[in-house]
Amino acid sequence: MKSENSFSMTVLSKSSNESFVRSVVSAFALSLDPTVEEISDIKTAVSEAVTNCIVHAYKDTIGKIYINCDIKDNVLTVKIRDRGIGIENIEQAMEPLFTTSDDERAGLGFAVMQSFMDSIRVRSVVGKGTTVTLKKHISVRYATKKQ
Amino acid sequence: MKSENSFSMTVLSKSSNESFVRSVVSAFALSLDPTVEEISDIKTAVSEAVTNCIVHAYKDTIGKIYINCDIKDNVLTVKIRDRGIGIENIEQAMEPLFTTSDDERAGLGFAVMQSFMDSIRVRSVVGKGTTVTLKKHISVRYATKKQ
Amino acid sequence: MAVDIVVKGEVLTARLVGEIDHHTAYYIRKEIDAAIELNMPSLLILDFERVTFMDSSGIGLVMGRYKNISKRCGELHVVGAKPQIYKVMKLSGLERLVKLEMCSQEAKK
Amino acid sequence: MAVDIVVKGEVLTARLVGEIDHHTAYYIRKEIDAAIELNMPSLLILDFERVTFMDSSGIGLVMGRYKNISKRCGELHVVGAKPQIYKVMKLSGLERLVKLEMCSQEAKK
Ligand SMILES: Nc1ncnc2c1ncn2[C@@H]1O[C@H](COP(=O)(O)OP(=O)(O)O)[C@@H](O)[C@H]1O
Ligand SMILES: Nc1ncnc2c1ncn2[C@@H]1O[C@H](COP(=O)(O)OP(=O)(O)O)[C@@H](O)[C@H]1O
Repeated sequence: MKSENSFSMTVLSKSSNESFVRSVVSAFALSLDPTVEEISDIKTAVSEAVTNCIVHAYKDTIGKIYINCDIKDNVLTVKIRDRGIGIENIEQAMEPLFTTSDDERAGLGFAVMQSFMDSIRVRSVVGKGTTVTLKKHISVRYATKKQ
Repeated sequence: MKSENSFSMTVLSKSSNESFVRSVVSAFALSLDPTVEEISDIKTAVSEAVTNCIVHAYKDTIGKIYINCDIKDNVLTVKIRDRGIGIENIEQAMEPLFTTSDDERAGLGFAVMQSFMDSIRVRSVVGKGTTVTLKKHISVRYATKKQ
Repeated sequence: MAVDIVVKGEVLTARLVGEIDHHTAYYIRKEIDAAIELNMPSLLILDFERVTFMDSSGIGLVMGRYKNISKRCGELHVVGAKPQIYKVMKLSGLERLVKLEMCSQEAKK
Repeated sequence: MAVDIVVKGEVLTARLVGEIDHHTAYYIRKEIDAAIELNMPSLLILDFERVTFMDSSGIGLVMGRYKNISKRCGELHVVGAKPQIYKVMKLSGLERLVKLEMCSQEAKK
């Protein structure tokens, strides 16, 4: 397939990189010719996952966030990985409104990822880190041939 | 320093990634609050280096391009590396108008990098690959505090 | 990111401009809370018309301001949210606590 | 990237829109060369007014069209280049071969 592509990147867990990473992933996803709503869903979900690495995984420290992204058969896959504190109880963590933070977090990060993407998979080992894998199918639209 | 930051990324040598990489580097450089001209210089130089990996290093094949980028003391450093065919004679390659390609290349890629950035360093081993390191100092401007 | 604060009588309007995420929410929160402290409004209006992006940090921001203004017996309205912003807000069930109005164009749909 | 072609008598104007790099230059080149083949103009005008980015691939593009039109005894003008585009063109010494005009606003500076 012509549009198969992938990239990987590593950024520091600085809060200014939240906007950087979501704009990189959305620039990458543009080759799938997504709708405005699809792009905005992707940006929002990626922003949640990256923010979690910064706020939870590497709380009070600076660590590395690893992003892997690929496009295949019109599906965008984004994998966001940290080597931070990990999650003890993933099921509980994914419940809407659950948060371990007192810093005005709404506890809705996972809920946003779940509802804005087609699928989410979370793997985590306490003390080792967490990997969140997000997938979204981008609908093929008629004419618009990209140059 | 507050604005110290870095990222690294790996992309495939597909020509559609020329615009992707230059927009990623320019999004990253935005935290230095560059002028329109500075951003455009950076985009142009990065575009040249990435295009060279695609057109020359991995001619007729698809390989990986490695980008390392950091910001320190208001200097942006961009390192672009390939594991392609390498350059036999770097001095000759850097001469304006020199090109080994017949495909309407102007032979001005290195000339653009040289004149649009503050410094360029090229290291290459034939059969192993090439690393181009570009640096540009971004002038500090008055008020504009970034959020 | 920027916040424009306008006070008219008992009404404090905070117009948010740009992208709201965890990084920018901190600054917005400080600005608005300082203005509440100073003006003691009975109604706080958060205007999202010029917000171009928001993730769940924005929900935390709205909830936090709701708590702040409620404890002073004031009310909170959210206006001007574009579709992407509204989508995030709806997910949170915010509308059960706060008066939500989408931006005028969108509301007609 | 897009190319709008306008033909008026002996003059063929190609308006380039978007970003010119190695990836997009291939398509632009094909479009323009096909139009030259068809219309046999004595003057080719490349209008860069709506070009938002260009690297040295754009120089290759201009030089290639210069060769093509020259061998048919035609002339080439480049108009509307914004500062960033003009900067790349100047580096190439293109102005010794081709009539270069910056976009009107910039020319006044
Ligand atoms: N990458 C991560 N590393 C460690 N803990 C995490 C990570 N992501 C999420 N969590 C845990 O899951 C909880 C719920 O996350 P989320 O739904 O995004 O809400 P919020 O970020 O608002 O707390 C967090 O409060 C935190 O305890
Ligand atoms: N990454 C690279 N790998 C191998 N050869 C390269 C690379 N970059 C440049 N070169 C060589 O240097 C020459 C000059 O490069 P440049 O000045 O960018 O002009 P152009 O790309 O138009 O040929 C190229 O034609 C090629 O032979």
